[in-house]
Amino acid sequence: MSDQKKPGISRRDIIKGGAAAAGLVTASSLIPTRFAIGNTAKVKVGILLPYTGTYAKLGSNIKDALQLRINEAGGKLGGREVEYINIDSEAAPPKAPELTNKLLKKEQVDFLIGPVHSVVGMAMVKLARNADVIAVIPNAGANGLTGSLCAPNIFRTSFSSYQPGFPGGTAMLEDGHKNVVLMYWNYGFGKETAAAFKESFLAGGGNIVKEIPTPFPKVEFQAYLTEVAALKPDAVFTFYAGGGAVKFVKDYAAAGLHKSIPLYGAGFLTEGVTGAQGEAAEGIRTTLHYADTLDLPANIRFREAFLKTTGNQADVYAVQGYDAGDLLVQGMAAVEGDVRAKAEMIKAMESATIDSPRGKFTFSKAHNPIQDIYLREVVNGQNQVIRTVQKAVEDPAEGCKMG
Amino acid sequence: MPEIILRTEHLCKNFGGLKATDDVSLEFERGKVHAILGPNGAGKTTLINLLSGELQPSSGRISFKGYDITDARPEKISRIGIGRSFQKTNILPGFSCFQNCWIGAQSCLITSMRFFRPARHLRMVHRRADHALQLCGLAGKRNQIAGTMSYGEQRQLEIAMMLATEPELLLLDEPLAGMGSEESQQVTALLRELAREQTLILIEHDMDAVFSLADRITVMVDGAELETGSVEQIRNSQAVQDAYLGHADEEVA
Amino acid sequence: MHTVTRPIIVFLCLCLLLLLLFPVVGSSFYTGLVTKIMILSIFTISLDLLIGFTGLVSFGHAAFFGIGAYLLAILFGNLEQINYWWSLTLTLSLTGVAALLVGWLCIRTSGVYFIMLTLAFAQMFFYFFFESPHFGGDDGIFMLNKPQITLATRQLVDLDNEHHFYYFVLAWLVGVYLFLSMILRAPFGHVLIAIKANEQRVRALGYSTPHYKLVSFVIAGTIAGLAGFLEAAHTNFVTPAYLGWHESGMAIMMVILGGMGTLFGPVIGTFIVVLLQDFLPEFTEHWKLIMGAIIIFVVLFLPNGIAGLIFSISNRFSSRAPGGREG
Amino acid sequence: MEISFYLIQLLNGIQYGFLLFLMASGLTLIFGIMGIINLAHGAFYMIGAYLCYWLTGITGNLFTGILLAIPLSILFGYAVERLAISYLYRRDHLYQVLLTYALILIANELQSIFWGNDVHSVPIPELLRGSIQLTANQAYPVYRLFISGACITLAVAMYWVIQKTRLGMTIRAGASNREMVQALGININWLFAIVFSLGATLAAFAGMLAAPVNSVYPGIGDNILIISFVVVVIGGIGSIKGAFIGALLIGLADTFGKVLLPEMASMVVYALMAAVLFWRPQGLFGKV
Repeated sequence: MSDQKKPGISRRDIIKGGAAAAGLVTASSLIPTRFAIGNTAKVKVGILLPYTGTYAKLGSNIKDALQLRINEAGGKLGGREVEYINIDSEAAPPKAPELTNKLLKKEQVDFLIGPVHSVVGMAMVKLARNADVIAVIPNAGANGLTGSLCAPNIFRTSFSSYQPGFPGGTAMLEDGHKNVVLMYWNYGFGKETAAAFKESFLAGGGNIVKEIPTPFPKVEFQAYLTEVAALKPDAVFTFYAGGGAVKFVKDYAAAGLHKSIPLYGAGFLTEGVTGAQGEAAEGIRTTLHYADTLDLPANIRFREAFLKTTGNQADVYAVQGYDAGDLLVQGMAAVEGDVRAKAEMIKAMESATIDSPRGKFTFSKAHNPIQDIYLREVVNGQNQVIRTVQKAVEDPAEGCKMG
Repeated sequence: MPEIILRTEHLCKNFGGLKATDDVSLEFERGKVHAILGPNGAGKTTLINLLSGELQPSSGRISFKGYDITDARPEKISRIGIGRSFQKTNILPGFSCFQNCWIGAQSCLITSMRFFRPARHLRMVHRRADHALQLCGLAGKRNQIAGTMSYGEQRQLEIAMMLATEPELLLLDEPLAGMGSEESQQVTALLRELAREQTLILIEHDMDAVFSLADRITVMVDGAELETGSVEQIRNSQAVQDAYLGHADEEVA
Repeated sequence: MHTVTRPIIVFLCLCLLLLLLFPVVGSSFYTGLVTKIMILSIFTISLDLLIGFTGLVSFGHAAFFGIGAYLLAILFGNLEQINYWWSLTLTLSLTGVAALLVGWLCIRTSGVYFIMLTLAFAQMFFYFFFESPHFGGDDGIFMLNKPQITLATRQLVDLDNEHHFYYFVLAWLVGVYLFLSMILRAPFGHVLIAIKANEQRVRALGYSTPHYKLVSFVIAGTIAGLAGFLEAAHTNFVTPAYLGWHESGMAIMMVILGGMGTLFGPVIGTFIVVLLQDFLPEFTEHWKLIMGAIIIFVVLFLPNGIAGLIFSISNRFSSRAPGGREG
Repeated sequence: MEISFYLIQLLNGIQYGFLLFLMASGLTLIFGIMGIINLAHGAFYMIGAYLCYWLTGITGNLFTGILLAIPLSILFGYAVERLAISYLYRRDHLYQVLLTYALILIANELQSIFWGNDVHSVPIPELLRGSIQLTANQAYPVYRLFISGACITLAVAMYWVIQKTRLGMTIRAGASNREMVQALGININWLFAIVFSLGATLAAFAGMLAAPVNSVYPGIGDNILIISFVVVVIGGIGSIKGAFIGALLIGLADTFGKVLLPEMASMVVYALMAAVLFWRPQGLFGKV
C-alpha cells in the first residue's frame, strides 16, 4: 500500500513510465508524429490527487488505475513517452489554486488529472479552463464542474452529483417507499445529491417526512437517529461517504433501525467501506454508476489487472481513474501525440466511447459521462446489482453555455 | 487646620472568611509622611492595594481630596495623582531605565492613544522621565537595561517610575524591603528628599527608618487599626509594644 | 525592545529591492507564489502586533483573515464590476467591527483563557460560514471578478495582470509595515510594548490597559481582514478553511520562526514556511513530520526566531561603532 | 414528538457528555497542575483509538486490546512528557501552544505511516453487542451504555484517588502551590510526569472506548480536541468538577442543538461558551 502513494514529483514514476515504454519499444509499431520534435519530448501528465488525509485511498487508487490503463496501451500516449508529475492535493481547498498553478505554470503540463475533492475541483477548473491544457476529472462530483464552469478542455470521467442522486428517488418509489426521511452531510456534494434526489422523488409523488442535513464532516449521529426513529418513515435516503458512511451505517444498525426502516443512499455509502461496516451494511440499497460485481467482461478484466499490479481490490474510484487514462489514450492516438492540436484532440475526446468497467459510455455536450445508474444491494459485504434504475442518465448541465 | 488629602471610612476587605482589612478609618494629611506599621499579615499591603485600586473594598469608603474613589481602578487612581510603588520589584526588566521612566512620564498625556507622531518628539515627557531618574540618582544608569541592575538600583527605579507620573500622593510599599544597609541608607535619603515636597504614605518594616522619616504612624494588627499618633506617641505606647514588638521579635527569630 | 540598527535597515532595503526585481526574473508560478506569501506576510505581521508587541497570544487570528475574504466574496462576489475603494472600505470596517466585538469579550480574560477563547471564537466563525446555507458552506464562494482600481474612470492598476497584482500587494505590504512601525514608535506603541512586559505595572502607572489591548486587537484584526481581502481578490475564491485553527497555528509558527516582536521577522517566517510547504512535499509524503520537527527545534533552540539571530549578528557589527542606541 | 423522544435524546446527550468528560478531565488536570496548555491532547485520543484497533485486531478481543493499550498509552504519555513537555514548564504559553501543535502534526504523520489512511472498524465484543429495545422501533445499543458505565466508574475512581489517596493529596497540593510540594520533599518532576501520563491516558482511554462506535480514521483527534477545550473553558481551567459539569452541558447542548436548531448545530456549543464566559470570564468553577 505504501508503495503506490508517492506524491510530489516521484522519480520512480518517471522511471516506471520510461521503463515500461522502453520494454515496449519493439512492440510499438506505431510510427507516430507529424512533428519530429514533438516526439522527443515526453508528454507531461500532471496529477493532482490527495495522498494524505481522509481521501488518501481514493487518490492512490485513481492514480494507479490511470497508470495501469496507460501502461496497457504501451506506456505511451500517442507514441510519446509519459512523464507523470504527482502533487498531493491534501484535499485542501485553500491550497488548490497554488497547487494547480504549480502544475500549469511551473511544470507546464499537457494534461491535468484531478481531483477527488469537489471544492478543489472548482478551484482547479477555474484556472484550467483558461489555460492551454486538457483537464480530466476522475472523481470530483460537483455539478458545476461540467455545468456553469464547463469548458471545451474540461472532461469528467466520473459522475456529477446529480447522477447517483436523481435515480435514487425513482428507485425508492419503485420499491414502494413513499414517506422518506432525507439525511445528508451538509456540504456541497451532499446538498447537490439530495436536491437531485428530491427532484425525481417529489415529481413521482413521494413525500419527504423530514430533511435532516447534518454537519460535515462530523460523525456523531445518535441524536438524529433518535429523531428518525420517532418519525417512523417508510425508509431513509442518505448521502454519506468514507468514515462518515462507516459510522452512520453502524450507528443505524446499532439503534435497531435497520430492521424496521430500510436504508438507501447514494452509492458512496457502501463504496470501499463495507469491510469496516461489516454486518451492519447488509441489505442497504444504493444507486451508483458502478458495482464491483458487475458481470461485464471489461469489468472482470480490469479488476484482475488492478489486483495484479497493485495488490488491492479495485473500486469505483479506480474505475474512474482507469477511464480517465482511456480518454487520454484515445485523445492522444487521434492526434498522434501532437499535444498542440488541442482542437482536434478535444473533438476526438468528445466523440470517444469509453469501454469502461462500468459499461460503455459516451460524453454529454458538457463533457460529463452519459451512463447507466444501477441499484445495488449489499449482500455478504458486496454490492450486488439489483437492477438498472435508469439507462443513459445525462446530467442537465445547468449553466453550461457550451455545445 | 491641615488639609486632609486622603481619607478612608470604615474600610473593610474580606477574603472568604478572612478579614484582611477590618473597619479602617484613617486620615492622611497633605505634606506629611504617614507610615503604616504592623507585623506580617497585619493587612498593610492589602490596605495599600485598596488605596491604589488593585483591590476593591468589601465595604467602606475612600476619598481623595474630597472625591469618592472607592471603586476606582488602578489606572484611574494613578491619573488623579496617587502613585504607588510595589513591595516586589515591579519594573519592565527588558527596558532601559530611561524607557521605564518614559512609560511613567508618558501618562501625563491626556491619552496615549496617539498613533502618528513618534513618541520621542514629546519633549515634555522626555524632561519628566529624566527628572525622575535624576531625583532617584539613576541619571548615570539612563541607558542600562533595568533587569541587569543591582537589586537596590531596581528598587530606586521602582520609585523613579512612580515619580515620573508626578503624583500628589505617594504610596510606598516597603521601599526598603530586602536591601543591604548601604542601599537602605541611599533609599532612606531619597525618601527624606521626597518628603520635603511630597505627601507620602509609607509601609515599612524597618523601624529605624520609619521613626526617622515619619510624621505620623498608624500601627495595624490583624487588619485593624491599633493606634495612630506621632512618632513619640507610638514609641511610648504600651499597646503597640505588646502587639507589635512582640510580633517583631518572633519575626527576627 | 529591539533597536533597529543600520545594518538591519540595509538588510531590509536589500530585501525590498529583491522583491521589486523578482517578477522580472521569476517565472509566472513563482510570481504568483510570492504574491501569496506577501499577502500572508501582511497577515502574520498583524498577528505579531498581538503576540510580539502586545503580549496577546491569539489562537484565532485566522478568523479575521477569513472574515475579510468572505466579506469581499459575499458582498461583491456576484458583481460584474467591483469598485475597489468601496469594497475595501466596507470590508475593512466590517472586519474591524467583528474584531471589536470578539476583542471586547476576549480582552476581559488573559493567559490561557485568552488563547482558548480566541480559538473558540474562531471556531464559531468557522462554523458560521461552514454551515450557513447562504454562504456556500464547505464549498466556499467563487467570485466572478477582481476589484477594479479606478480613479475618475481611469484604471490605475489592472489586478487581472499578475505583475500588477504583485506590485499592488508589495505596496500594501510596505504600507502595512510602515504603518505599524509608525504606531509602534508613537506613544500608543510604547504603551503596548510596556503592557507586554508588565501589564500590572503599566496599569498602576495610569494606563487603562484593556483599552490599549482592545485597540491593538482591532488594528490587528483589521489588517488581517485586509490580507484576507487581498487573498480573495488574488484567487477569486474563499473557503471556510481560511478560518480554521490549523491556519492560526501555522501563522503563529511563522511569527515565532521569523522572530516575534520585530516587524520584519514574521515576513521572513512566512517566506520560509510557505516555501517549505512548497518544496517539502516533493521529497516525502510525510512532510508534515519534518515540519513538526522544525517547529520543535525552533521552540527549543531558537525561541527568538531568525530575527533574533539577525539582531545578535547586527549587534556585533554595531557594537564596534557605539551610539545609534535608543528606540 | 412524544416525551420518550426527549428522554432518549437526554440519554444521548449525557452519554456524549461522559465521553467528553474523559477528554476534558485530562486536559484540565494537566493545565491545573502543570500549567501546560496541551494541544496534543487530541493526538492521545487518536493514538488510543488506533492502539485499540491494532491490539484488538491482534488479540481478537476488545477487552484484552484495551488492557494492553492502557500501559502503552501510559508509556507513551511518559515519553512525550520527558522528551518534549518537560522543556516547557518555565516557558510562555505561546511556546507550549506551538510545541504541542507540532506534536499533533507529528502524531498524525506517524499514524499515517504505521496504520495507513483507511477507515477501520473495531468489533464490539459479543457480550456487549446487543441492544435494548426502548420504543417500538428504536433500540439503544448496550455498548453505549457500557461507555457511560465505564466513564462513571472512572470519574468515581478519579474522585477517590484525588480526594483520598496520598498521590491525590500531592496532586491537590501541586495544583494550589508548586513551591509547597517541593518544600514537602516531593519530586516535582516525578509528579508532573505522573500527572501528564495520567492525563494522556485518560484521553487515550476515551479514544479506545469510542473506537468501536466511532470507527477509526485519520484526524479523529482534531474535532474532539476543540470541543474538549470548550468544555474546559466553560468548566473553569483546572477544575475537575467544572470539567464534569461542562462536559454534560456541552453534551446536552450539542444533542438538543442538533434536534432543535439543525441549521446552526455546531454553533450552539460555541454560543453557549460565549454566554457562560460573558457571565463568568473564569468559567463556572474557575479561580480568578
